[in-house]
Order: sequence, then structure tokens, then C-alpha cells
Amino acid sequence: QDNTFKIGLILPMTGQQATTGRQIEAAARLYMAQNGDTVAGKKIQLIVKDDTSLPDATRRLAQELVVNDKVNVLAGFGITPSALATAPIATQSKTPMVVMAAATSSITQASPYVVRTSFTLPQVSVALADWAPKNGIKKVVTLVSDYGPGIDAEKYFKERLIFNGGQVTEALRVPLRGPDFAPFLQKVRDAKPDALFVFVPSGAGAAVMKQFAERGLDKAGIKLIGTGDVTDDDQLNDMGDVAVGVVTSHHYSAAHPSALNKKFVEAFSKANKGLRPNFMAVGGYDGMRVIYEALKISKGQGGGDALLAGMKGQIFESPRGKMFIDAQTRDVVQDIYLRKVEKKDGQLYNVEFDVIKDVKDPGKAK
Amino acid sequence: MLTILFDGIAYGMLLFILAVGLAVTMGLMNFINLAHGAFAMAGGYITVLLMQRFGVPFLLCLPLAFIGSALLGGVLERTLYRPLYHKPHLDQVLFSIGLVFMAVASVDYFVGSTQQIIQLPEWLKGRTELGSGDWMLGMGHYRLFIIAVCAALTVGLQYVLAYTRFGSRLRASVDDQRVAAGLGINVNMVFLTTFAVGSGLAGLGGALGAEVLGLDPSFPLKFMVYFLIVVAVGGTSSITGPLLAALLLGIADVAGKYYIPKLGAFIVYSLMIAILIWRPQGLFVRKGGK
Amino acid sequence: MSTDQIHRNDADTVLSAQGLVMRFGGITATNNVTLNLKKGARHALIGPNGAGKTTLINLLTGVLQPTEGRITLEGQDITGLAPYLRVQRGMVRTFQINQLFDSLTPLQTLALTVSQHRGLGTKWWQALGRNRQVAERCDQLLAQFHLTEVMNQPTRVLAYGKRRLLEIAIALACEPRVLLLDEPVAGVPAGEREELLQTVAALPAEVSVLLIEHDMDLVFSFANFMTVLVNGTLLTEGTPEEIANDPRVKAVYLGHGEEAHHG
Amino acid sequence: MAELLKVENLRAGYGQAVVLNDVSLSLDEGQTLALLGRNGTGKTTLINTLAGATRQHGGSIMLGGIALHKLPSHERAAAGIGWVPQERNIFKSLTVHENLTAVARPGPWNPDRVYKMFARLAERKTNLGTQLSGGEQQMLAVGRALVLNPRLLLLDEPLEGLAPIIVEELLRAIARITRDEGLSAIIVEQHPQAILAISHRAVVLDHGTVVHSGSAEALREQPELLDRLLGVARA
Amino acid sequence: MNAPQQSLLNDSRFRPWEPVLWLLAFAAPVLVPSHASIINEIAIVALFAVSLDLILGYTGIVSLGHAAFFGMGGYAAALFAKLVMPDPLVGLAVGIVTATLLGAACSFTIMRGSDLTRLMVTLGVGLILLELANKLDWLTGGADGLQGVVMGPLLGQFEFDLSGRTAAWYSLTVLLALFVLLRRVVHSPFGATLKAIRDNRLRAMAIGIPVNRKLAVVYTLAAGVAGAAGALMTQTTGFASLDLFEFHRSADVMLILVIGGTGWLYGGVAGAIVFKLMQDALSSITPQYWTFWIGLFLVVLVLVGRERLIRPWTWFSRGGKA
Ligand SMILES: Nc1ncnc2c1ncn2[C@@H]1O[C@H](COP(=O)(O)OP(=O)(O)OP(=O)(O)O)[C@@H](O)[C@H]1O
Ligand SMILES: Nc1ncnc2c1ncn2[C@@H]1O[C@H](COP(=O)(O)OP(=O)(O)OP(=O)(O)O)[C@@H](O)[C@H]1O
Ligand SMILES: [Mg+2]
Ligand SMILES: [Mg+2]
Repeated sequence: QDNTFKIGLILPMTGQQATTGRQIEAAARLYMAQNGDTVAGKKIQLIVKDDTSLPDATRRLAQELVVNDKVNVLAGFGITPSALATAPIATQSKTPMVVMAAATSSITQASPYVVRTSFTLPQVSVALADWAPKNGIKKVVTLVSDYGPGIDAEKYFKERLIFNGGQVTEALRVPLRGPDFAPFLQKVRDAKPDALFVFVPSGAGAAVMKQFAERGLDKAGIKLIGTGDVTDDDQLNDMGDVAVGVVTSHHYSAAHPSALNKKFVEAFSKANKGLRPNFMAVGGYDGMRVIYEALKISKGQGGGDALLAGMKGQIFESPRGKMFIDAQTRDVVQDIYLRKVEKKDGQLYNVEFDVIKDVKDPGKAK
Repeated sequence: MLTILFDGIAYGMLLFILAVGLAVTMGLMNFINLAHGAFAMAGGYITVLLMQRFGVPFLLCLPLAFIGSALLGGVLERTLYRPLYHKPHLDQVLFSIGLVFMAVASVDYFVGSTQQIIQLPEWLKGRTELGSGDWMLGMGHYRLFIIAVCAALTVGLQYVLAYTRFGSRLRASVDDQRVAAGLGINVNMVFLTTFAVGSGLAGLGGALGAEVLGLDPSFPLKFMVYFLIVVAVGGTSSITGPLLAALLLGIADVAGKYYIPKLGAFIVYSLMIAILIWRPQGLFVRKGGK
Repeated sequence: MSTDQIHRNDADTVLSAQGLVMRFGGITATNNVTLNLKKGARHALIGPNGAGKTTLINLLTGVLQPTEGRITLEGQDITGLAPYLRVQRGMVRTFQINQLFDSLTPLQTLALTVSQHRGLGTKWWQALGRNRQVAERCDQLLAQFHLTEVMNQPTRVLAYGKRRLLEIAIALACEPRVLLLDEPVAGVPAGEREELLQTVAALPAEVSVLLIEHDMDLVFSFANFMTVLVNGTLLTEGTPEEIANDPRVKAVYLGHGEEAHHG
Repeated sequence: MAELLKVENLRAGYGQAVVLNDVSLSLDEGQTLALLGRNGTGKTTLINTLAGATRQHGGSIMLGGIALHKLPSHERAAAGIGWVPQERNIFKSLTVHENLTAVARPGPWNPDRVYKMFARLAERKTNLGTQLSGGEQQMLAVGRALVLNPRLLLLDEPLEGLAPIIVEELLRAIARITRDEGLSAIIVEQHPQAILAISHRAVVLDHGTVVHSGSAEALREQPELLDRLLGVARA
Repeated sequence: MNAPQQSLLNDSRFRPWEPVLWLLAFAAPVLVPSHASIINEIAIVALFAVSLDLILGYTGIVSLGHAAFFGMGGYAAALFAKLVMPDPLVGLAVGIVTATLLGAACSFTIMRGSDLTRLMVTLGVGLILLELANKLDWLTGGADGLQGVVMGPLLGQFEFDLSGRTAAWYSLTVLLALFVLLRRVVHSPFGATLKAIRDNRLRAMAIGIPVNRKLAVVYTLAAGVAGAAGALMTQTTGFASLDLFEFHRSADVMLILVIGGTGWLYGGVAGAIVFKLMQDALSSITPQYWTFWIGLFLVVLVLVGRERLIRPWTWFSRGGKA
């Protein structure tokens, strides 16, 4: 009993966010397979729970994991409200909570026990807003899904773009449940901007892209740019040629040219019937790394505060590139890449062509 | 302007094909089949898998999607649905939701939970533009294709239901199964055929709609509400009702998003509530029907 | 309901319809019908099938709104009044086609009706049947309509005849002052028919009854005044003898071999 | 005359409940049988069982050599059953005309002939089932059974709710049809006298069993017996 | 007392198993302390389902928007705790009152039309509220959810602890209190008029029942109870998010109620217990595919029938179809 170290992994495994859960779980298991399940004399045990993306379920599961299973770390968290709902539990029980997916800026502020290994939308949006004006894109229309992360993306992109001398002529918000992008894209076409900036949760990207082409926006000279969620590696290959040439900014691409990443991608797809890891997977993978290392640093003590201390300030090379956990904000600081979709050996990849180093979450700067 | 109208019509037509089977099972057969979307999903996946794995051309996939879903519907009707016709509506709801859950999990298990993407043939990818300025009409070829297919189906259906003996036998069977059978109508056969065709249409709709609406295992749950709106607003006593309702919904949805994007979903729901409070039996009921 | 208002009208007319018209699309089901129901009357309304008798009752009770015309009950205009308020003013009907509460038992049905009628319908803190008078009245009604042995079976499974009896029992449970009966004995076997109508006839003298019925034996033994409707129009009115001997009524309604019934 | 219907030891009911016990009867071609009995004795159940709308527990029904009890309900119409259910059960979302055409089978009876018999229906041809008056529904139910062109008509209280003049007409029509076209009929009625006058045979049911069976004429001439069988004395 | 009165009163009498059930429920947080938080959730969902039963089972109104009231009560209680004062009981009252008011305002939408119409109208109301809560993000926190809800101790004494036991007892008590109240209501003459309306509106009117008014009253009452459930939810979780209003919440509660059986009040309770326990067990066995097994359960439940499912020995004897 005393010799196990339990990680409660709460993820959406069913419903519309199910792919997030799958990727993260697979990555976490991969990390365990690669690094053994004994750390500092403790046997690591992973308990996976499905919260169906319902915040109250996430919270109850977390509560049960903490009280009944006595987990040492909570991890996972697919969507922002789930993470926010659980934060008080982390505080109350002094259990570190590793956020592997949810990307709204404010999550790390909800509890001093939150550590994030994914990314924040301000991080990636800002990078794109830096790049765009330098590349002849001045007039932009934004199109985001109408919820926390989308609004974050819109806000930070717009602020930075204006700061850089560009302008956002129209800010469109698509309902999360809005199945048809056609009218929004028609509006974009009629507005004739230089580029369209898009953030939609992973999964909806393909539809945007196809309708973008079908509506002839590309022929009208409008460029499509967006956060990496749009050209999610998970699906990129099925999107077909319409995706080629799309420029996005993100912290991870399966095509990241490093040895570590190559190994990661290969091992991941071998273990999962050829599935390509996406940015969710890397969040889970690195999250496990952060937990493992913290356990080592704390010399096998499972105590919450000791673990937390071990997590803060970790610097390491991840498949995504270099990253570190800011000791102050407990948020991830990482390189953000600009990528373009290209065809390599018959497969589509986000090929990185530029990088902005050590981007902190701009949401914390205020 | 015209483009928006055109898109709205295409979207509406698609909704109609997806929902018309439900209008028939719910309105004519008086069976609440919330699993309707699962048949649509089946059609969608049949198409995707045939195209991706076996390289079957898109046009050939459409009839196959119809037949596949119709067969599936027929088999399920015989085995599972039939005993439920005379059960209370709530039991039917429970049962069909159960089926949806099973369908969702099974598809997830066998195919995976990612969005499926269909590669259309080249000739459907283009776009034709007429006129200019405010009156410019841009027609995506695929949407044009959807409109054509759906319009043809609508006319056919309307003919069968309103002018053939099959239509009146179906309605008679629904009104009173026991007496209809006693008067020589083979109720089981009538229901089986109807159900299969309804499911087949959903499958066809799923195949056609995968491109526009996206396709993943949660499809049947995501669009259930839309189907229900079409049927509720359109009323269930005819085919034209749901058709007009679907068109209205499609156009309102598209135009709403275009002109007042901020209000998003408000438009659709407010419109629906307003209509239903104004005409509680649905917009387009047969005169004097009860 | 002030008394002088009643006096201003024809003193003993309880329910009166003036110039009622009801159109369904192209069909005129009720065509300018004027009808007065006197206090304590035993009034029969007859006419061929589809003459508009049921429609007239629907108009009087508020199920349908007349296209034209006016209805007064005890001197007050009730043309636009909601159906349930008319019931609360003492006008109660039965339906030609049974309208019952299928999942309730006859006992529950009657208990509920009696409670509602005695103003207990909004009581939510005491159980149905806690009230002694209500229970007693139910007992009485059940016995009177031969429903005692089936009182605890769901209405749904009762034989047609029993359902028919319950239909009428419900109306009487409302203690009507004006009772409108639409073919009350349809489906009731010969033996119980007379008994049933005797129950109705035995209502207090001040209760007015309007009866629709095609069984002429019963009608003639029950009614003291008759109205004949044909194609939505009032053909004639009069005492039973006058009607029985009216050649026009014979031609369109009674036929010749009225004896076929007597045998 | 040839025997058309032979029912032997019939047991039937609803769900687990058995309402009819060992009912046997027979009927010749072109003859009319009056089925009498008090309320709730199983008359409707017997009619419905012949039409295949109840649960049959045992016994056999032969109609002109066809084993009716082995056929599903909907094939019995083809075998020659024409059913007028007690509660009329007009198809409410069909028009009058569709009510007839939906079930019609080829033969001497067609919708037009029904319209001739019930002129009222012709005027209401395009009305929906629910928009008919009670009597009109009754006429339609009879017409609907006739266009099936049956060999055996099952009439469950067909006169209920009809104006006297129509009753007369209908009784005459039934007598004529059975005589001229060789049709047989089973009629359930609350007015025994009216119906015995045009019937050949009479059967009285009580508590789901046959308590009297014989010629209609004989029963007509013994009103006391009839009253006793029907329990009228109770009143 | 005559026979009719006897048998009428019999319907409303407490059965011997009822107190046993409730005693067990209240003992549960001690008997299985590790499951206190799921007991809490079951109690809340049961209350929600019972409130739906009031309108679905007793008046036959199909509502797919019941989450509107759940969410309203929930947000009201949460906002009250955050902005005004943290006392749970006062917050609960505020939640109930707010939801009741909303119910009264919405009650006119359910008077006309068919089942389907009402289903869609209620659904629409729920979704509009959802959008509203989303748009009013300065107040509700929008899509991120409302944070910073801190509840004070219950009755000034009992803290909401991490094990969730206080929460469980709190919810169970509220459930019991409201359940007893509703039980009285449905067995009263008022309750009987509701059933009458459900069975046959035309006739209900014809015996002098003001149908629309009764519907409005019962709808409002049900809304209040749903509001209580919502308030319990946000109070015991200290968090409110948009999904309180979501369609699937209305749909789930309907499933739960129908599993347990409508028109019985205990149906909601039974359904909540069965569904939640099963979901919890299945999803910890197979987090990815548990929906399949739940679906299978529903299908079997309907095909075999509720009564027969709990009496397996009847499975192979012939069913009683007519
Ligand atoms: N909703 C409606 N729409 C159209 N026509 C209707 C409607 N309701 C009734 N009618 C017609 O109005 C006429 C009068 O019907 P009503 O039911 O009042 O007749 P009735 O005198 O009661 O006849 P019966 O003795 O057969 O019951 C009928 O011809 C009927 O077809
Ligand atoms: N659907 C049903 N389910 C269960 N029992 C039924 C059903 N229908 C009828 N019964 C029962 O069967 C018995 C016979 O009913 P049936 O309707 O055959 O009588 P009937 O002789 O036609 O009476 P009536 O003169 O009232 O029409 C009755 O006791 C009745 O309660
Ligand atoms: Mg009538
Ligand atoms: Mg009968």
C-alpha cells in the first residue's frame, strides 16, 4: 500500500472530447512503458477516470480519488471548466494537479497546486500575431469558437496584432455547436481581409478548411492562419490538399525535427495502431515526466507540497522542444513554432519554419 | 444575399433528408425513434469506409449508404423495434437512446473517435458564380448537388405518401393497428417497409451530410436536437411540413449567423419557440387535423 | 348571478342559445339555431345523423366557439366563457364517445370529480378520500351505476357497457343544474337503459336535462318537449305527440316502421 | 345450404385473462346469426377473436374450409372476414374516401356502391375520420367492411347511434345482401327484437359461454325466455 | 369508514419498506464512507428526477428543458453564496425561489400543443438560458464557469468536508423533506386532478377542472424543486458551470426517471440509484466504452420490461401479450 504512488488521471474519454482523452491516456501509458513503473522505490499506479467533460463529474471523481484512493497527484483535465471546478479540491487536499490539456490562461491561478504541461492559447495566438504583419498580413478577420479558450485566442491575437500595426476588421464567434461554418466564411469572403485567423477546438478544423476552399476564399486571395488546433496532427492527414499551405502557430508538431521527437512519434504510433500523436499527447507525455521527476526530486515522498516543489522550475527537453515550468506561475514556458502544412512522402505534416523562443503565457503579464 | 439564401436552402434540404425518416416514424408510425441519427451515422460511415478502404467512387457510395442503412433499419425493426410499437412513448425513448449509446460506443470501438473526412470527386468541388455585387450568387457544386438530390427525393416521397394506397394504408395502420390488421392490412409489412425506407433516407442524408456537418461517433447525439426541431416545427402530418420547416431552419440559421453572428444559437431557438407558441401543432398541419 | 337578472329574462329559461352558427370550412354544421331550455325541462334533441346535435352541445359547453350567436346561462352571457367555468356554474355534459380517465379506477375518477366539485380540487395537503362526505357520495354513485364490483379496476380494461355507465356517473357526480346528455345509453344493454334514464329522470325537479338519443322508445318515454334538427337547421319544436305525428319528422328521421323497435 | 363457419371449443381473451370458454357455433352460407347477451359477457370478444384481434388460447375456427385460427389477423380479411368493430375505430387521419380505398378488395362492393347506400357519406367524402358525426362514423365502419367483399360480415352493434330511418334502411340492406349475394353475417345488438326479425339463428352468451343456441324465429316467439336469458327481469 | 374510503386511503398510506429505505439512505454515508460523494450526487439527481416526475408522470408533459430550472437554482444559489452570504440554507431558499419564479414565467409555454411541441419548447427555453448564462460572462463566468463559491458551514456548525459526508446528509435531508411534501401533493385531490388532466384533458375540463391553471401551478412547483436540486449541486460542489443548463442534463434526468418508472415518485429515486451506480461502476471498468453497456442495459430493460427484469425467473415463461 505504502509503496505505491497513485496518479488519478481524469479525462474526457467519451463524448465529443473523447480524442483528447485517448491521446493523453495513450501518451501517459507510453511514458510509463518507456520509463518503467517504479520511481524512487515507489510503484506508479495510473487510475483513469472518464468525466464525460462534465465539470461536476470531474470534481466528484477528483474528490473520490483523493479521499478513497488517496492519489498523490491529480492529472488530465480536458476542458477548462473541469480544471477550474477541481482546483478547490487540489487546494483543500494539497494535492498537485497537473493540467495536461485545458488551455485557458487563468487555470493556473485557480489554485497554488496547479501545474500545466499543455499550453495556453494566448501563448500561441500572440506568436502568430507577431509573425503575420511581418509577412504582409495587415487586415485580419478572426473566427473563434465561442467559449473560454476561443475568447482568449481572439483577445490576445487582436491586442498583439494591433500593437504590431495590423488591424482586426471583424471578430466572429462561432457557437460551439454550430455545425455549419458556411455563413461565417461567406461573411469573411465579403469582408475581403488579407487573412483569416481561426481557432476552433480540434476536430472542427477540417470542416473550416474545406469550406474555406469550397467557398473560394483561397482564390479570392485570403490566407488562412490559425492556432495549431486547426491543423491537429490527429487528423491532418485526412484533410487532404485543402490544408496544404496553411500557416499555424503552436508548441508541438509531430514533424518537429528532433531525435527525441522522432523516437516519441514512432513509439507512440507503434503502440496505438499507427495513430499519430498530437499536441494533447505531448501534454500528457510531458505531464508524466514532470510527475516522475518531481517524485525523484522529493526522494520518493508522496507529499503534496514536496511534489509541488519538485515540479516547479523543471527544465527539460520534451518532444516539442525545450520547455520549463515557471516556478512562479507554475505555467509552461516553451518555444512556439510557426508551421506550414506540407506534403512529405505522401503524408501531410505541420512543418516548422520559424520559432519564437521561450514564450511565457501573456495572460499572466498583466 | 443570394448566396446566403442558396446556402440556407442547401443546409435546409440536407436537414430535411436527415429528418424526414424521423418525421415518418414519429409522425406516421407514432414511434419515438431517437436512434434515427444512428442510421444517418451508419450511412455516413458506410460511405467513408467504402471510399477510404476500398476506393469506391462517391456516387456509388450514396445508393450503397441508402441500402446499407435500410437493411440495418429493416433488421432492427424486425428484431427489436417491433415489440415496442405498442409500448409507451417513454419506453421507446429509453430504448432508442440505449441504441444510440451502443451505436456511439461501437463506432468508437471499431473506427475510432476522430472526425472522418470525405474526399469529394473533383467535379463536385468547384463553385459557380453568377452576377455580381449584392446579387451575386455563388453556388458550391456540392451544395447544388445536395439540393438536386433532395428535391428529387422529396417529390418522390410526397407522391408515395399522398397519392398511393401505400400511404393511406400506412396511416391507417398507425391510427389503429389492431383494426387495420383486422381489415386486411399487413401492418407488419407496411411498418417494416416504412421503417427501412426511413432509415435508408437517414443513411443517405448521413452520407451526403458527412462533408458539410462532419462525421464522428457523437453524430447521432449532436444532431438529434436539430432533427427534433424539424419534426416539431413542421408538424408530423405531412411531408411538406418538415420540408418547409427544414428550409426555414436552414435559412434562418445561415442568415442569422451571417447577419447577426453575435446572437448565434439564439435565433434558431427563439424562432422555434415563437413558432410553436403561435402554432402549437407545428407550422404546416393539414387543415382540421386533430 | 343576481335574481333580478334572471327575472328580466323569460323567467324559467335556464339555458338559451340565440342564433348560433358554426362553420367548419365549407360545412355549416349549425345554422342559426335558437334553443331555450326551461327550468326542470326534460328536453330531447333529435335529428338525423350529422344534423349537428353533438356540435350544438359542443357549442353550449364551450368545446367549440360559435362563429356567430350568443349563449346565456341563467341570464348571464357565457358565450366566451372557458369550459370549466361553465361546469362550475352547473352545466355538465356527457360525451357521445366515452371520455374517461383510463389509468384511474372508477372509484378514483368519481372521488376526484366529487372533490373537485365540492371545491376541494386545490387541497394538496390531505389525501383524496380523507373527506367523509366525498367517500359517501362515491359509494352512493358506484352502487347506483352498478360499478361497485369493478371500482378498483383501471377504467381501461372495463367492458364497454361499464365504461358507458361511468361516463354518466361522472356527469352526475358534478351535481348539475343543467345536464346535457349526448346519446347516453348507446352501448348500454336493453335492460339497463330504462333504469339509467330513470336515474336521470329522478333528478331533482329543478334540474334541466337536454337529451340526444336515437332510441325513440326512450326518447318518447322520457321527454316532455322536443326539438328536431336537420342539416344544422332547426326543423320544428313541440311536445312528443306533435313531433311523433309530424310528417316532416317522419320523412327525414323517424321513418315509417318505427315499430321495428317495438317488435 | 353449405356450412360456412364452424367454431369449436373456442377459448380466447386478453393477455392471461380468458374471457371466452369453450364457445362452439356454426353458420350456413347466406344466413344471419344474432349474437345476444348481457353487458360484458364476451360478445365483442367473440367477434374480435374471429377477426383475429384477441389472444386465442384454444379451439378452432373454420371458414369455408380455411383454418382461420391459424391465420394472422390481416390474412383473415382475404379469407373472407369483414369486421365492424364496436367502437367504430375509423382511421382518423384518413379521409372518408381513403378509409374505404385503403382496405378495398376487388368484388361487387366498391366505394361508389357504399356511397349509394349511405348518401351522407358521399357528401363527406373528403372529411377526415375525426370530423364525422357519431352516426356517420358508424355508416363508414359498415361501408368499410363491405368494400372488403367478405363472405362473413361481423357487425358489432352496427345500429348504435343511427337515426331510426337509417336503422330501418340498414336492416333492410343487411337482409337483402344476405339473401341476394349469399353473404353471411353475425350481428351483435342491444335491440334483440329488431335483429331477430332479420336473423336466421340466434346465440346467447353469458360469462363467456353459450347458454342458448337455436333458430331466431323460435326465440322471437318466446319473449319471456329471451328476457330471462338477457337478464332483463333484473331491471 | 366505508369500503371506497378505505381503498382510496390505502393508496396514500406509507408502505413498510419506505421508512426502511430512507433509514438505509441516511445510514449510507456511515456504512460506506468512501462513497459519500456519490451518495450526495445520487440524492441530488434523485431530487431532480422526482421533480420531473411531477410534470411528466403526473401531468404527462414531456420536458426536455428541465435543466433550465436546475441551472437557474444552481446559479442563483452559487451567486448568492459568492456575492451576498455563504449560508447554505438561505442560499437554498434563494435557489428555490428563483427557479420557482422562472417556472411561473415559463409555465405559459406548455399549455398548448402536442407532446412534441412542449418537448421542443421546453428544450428551447433551456438552451436559451444556456446561451444567456454564456453571454452574461461578467456575472456567471461564462464558459469557464463560476468560481470562488465558498460555502459556509451548515447551520453554522457542520463544515462541508472533503469526504463529502456533510454534503451527502444535507442533500438527503432536503430530498426527504421535499419528497414527503410532493408525496402528499400527488395523493391529494389536487394530485388527482393532475392525473385526470394527463389522462384526458377534454374530460378534465368537462368536470370543471381549470386545466391551464393546474398545469401552471404544477409546472411552477416542479421548477422550484428542480431549482432546489440545482442549488444543492452548486452548493456541494462549490462551482457552477454552463453545463448545468445543458440539453444532456435534461435528457439524462429523463432517462433516469424513465428507468425507474414514471408516475410513482420513487421512480426518480430508483432510477438515480441504478443509473448513477451503474455509470460509476462501468466507467471505472471501461472508461472508454461504458456507454455501450449502459445502452445495452436500457435496451434490455425496455425489451424485457421493468417488472420482469427484477424477476429473472419469469424470463423464460411466455409473456402476456394480447
Ligand atoms: N371538425 C369538423 N370539421 C368538419 N366537419 C365537421 C367537424 N365536426 C363535425 N363536422 C360535421 O358537422 C356535421 C354535424 O356533426 P354532429 O357531430 O354535430 O352530428 P350529430 O347530429 O351529433 O350526428 P350523430 O347523430 O350522427 O351523432 C357532420 O356532418 C360532421 O361531418
Ligand atoms: N382489452 C381488455 N383487456 C382485458 N379485459 C378486457 C378487455 N376488453 C374486455 N375485457 C373484459 O372481457 C369481458 C368481456 O368483454 P366484451 O367487451 O367482450 O363484452 P361484451 O359482451 O361485448 O359487452 P358490451 O355489451 O358491453 O359491449 C369483460 O369482462 C371485460 O372486462
Ligand atoms: Mg352526435
Ligand atoms: Mg361489446
